[in-house]
Amino acid sequence: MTDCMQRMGEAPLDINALLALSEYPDCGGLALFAGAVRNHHEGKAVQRLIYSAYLPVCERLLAEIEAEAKTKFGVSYIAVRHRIGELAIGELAIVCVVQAAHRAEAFAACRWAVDAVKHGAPIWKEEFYTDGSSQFVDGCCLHNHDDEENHGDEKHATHHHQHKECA
Amino acid sequence: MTDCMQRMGEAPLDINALLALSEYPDCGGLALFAGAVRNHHEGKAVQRLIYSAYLPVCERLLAEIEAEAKTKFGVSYIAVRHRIGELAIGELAIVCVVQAAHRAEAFAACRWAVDAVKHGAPIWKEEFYTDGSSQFVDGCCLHNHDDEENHGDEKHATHHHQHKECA
Amino acid sequence: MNAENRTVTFELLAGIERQAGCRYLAVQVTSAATVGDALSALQRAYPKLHDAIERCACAVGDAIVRRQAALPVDSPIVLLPPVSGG
Amino acid sequence: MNAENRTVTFELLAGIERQAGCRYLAVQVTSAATVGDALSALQRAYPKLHDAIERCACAVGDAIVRRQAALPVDSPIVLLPPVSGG
Repeated sequence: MTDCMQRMGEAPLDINALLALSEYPDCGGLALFAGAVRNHHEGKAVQRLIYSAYLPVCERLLAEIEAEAKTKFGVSYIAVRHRIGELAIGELAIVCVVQAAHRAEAFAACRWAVDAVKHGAPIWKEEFYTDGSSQFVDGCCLHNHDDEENHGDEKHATHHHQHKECA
Repeated sequence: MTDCMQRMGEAPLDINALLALSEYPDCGGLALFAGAVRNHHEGKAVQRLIYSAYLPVCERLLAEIEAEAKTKFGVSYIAVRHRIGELAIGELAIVCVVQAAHRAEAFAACRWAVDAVKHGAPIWKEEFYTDGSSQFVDGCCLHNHDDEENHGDEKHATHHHQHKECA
Repeated sequence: MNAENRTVTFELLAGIERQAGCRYLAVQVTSAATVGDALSALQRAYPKLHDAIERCACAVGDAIVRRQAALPVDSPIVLLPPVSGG
Repeated sequence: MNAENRTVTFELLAGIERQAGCRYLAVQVTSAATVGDALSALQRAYPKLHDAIERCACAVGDAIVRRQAALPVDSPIVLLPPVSGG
């Protein structure tokens, strides 16, 4: 499932480098999502942020998400990338490109893959506000997914869907 | 509703020129769809194609689709472009870029706008096959939309949903 | 009612232009006729185009017009066959 | 059953590292303990981290491990707090 490609890194994300239009002449639809750093969060003015990650799981997971998207939606090409390190407002944190024969599966696979990264990849956003304060943004519990496969583990199931950032 | 901008033309579509990441620092999500010329259609090998259009309606409609997407989905930025003239395999026929605060509305607006162009804009695709033959691709009846607003016009309602290209 | 006749010009695009072999066709209708009446006259005058006309929408200038609409004064009625953009 | 004690090291990332004020913490557990047992021991040893630990997933190397999993032999258990990527 894994390969040698690096899907996470500190270099700015380059949308063009991820397009593969000429390589897939059987694909009529390209769907892309790019997540950019916003200048506000819950009423606070954001100046910049730092993404950190646990890379061993992230790299494996992103490769698996790409592979699963191909199988699940029958798409020909998918590239999922996430940046780490310090990002300014408007810079891209995540890019997902999907190429498929038709637009329906391209949109569906792109949306699914972005959701899978947001909910499943151990990546954390620390926001730095213009008032000098900073915080790790409240996130989405990873072990919910574990619990869903294992209903005996009731102790942790109560966390399910209580984190607003998971939406 | 209309403006002076040209949304249809013979120049190749440039994805980068349509991104407006730095202009909308309040937007965290960018969704994009690009429709490329495929090398096959219903089992025939496509060599190239020509898009023609009735521009007076197309330009008005694309501007209206952009405006309606902003209202309907609350997105900040949308650009819909369609190319006309002769296109080679892999070249882009349509590009739709949407920027919004969050990804859900960006995806929804992008998908809606692309569907609206495909179903509503008077644009025609003539495919040229490697065997030397060519044809106008069977399409989607525009006046179904008219009929839907006017159920008294039963004579034409029978065409509704009988064209497979409309999906 | 004034039943004076007038000429209505149709502009044919894409597939229906190809099928007809020409860009413009004209028919005579009464001046009280609607777009739909003119379409019916066109279908009677060119029976081989009957089904293709049935599948067309009509535009005048930058607007799609319904079959109940009054005839345009000077502009042709543009016939828009089923679309295949995107 | 061999109730010999051993040391389990936890690596704390992101918010829980910040809250704990350190990157690594260690607890003693029996060699038969599970990941969940070690987490419970960590919660008892650091009650101010109890709720934060509760919200963490655990990883060993490149794998997410369940609380029922056996303890890793040499590797630390990496505590992954709620995620906020994308």
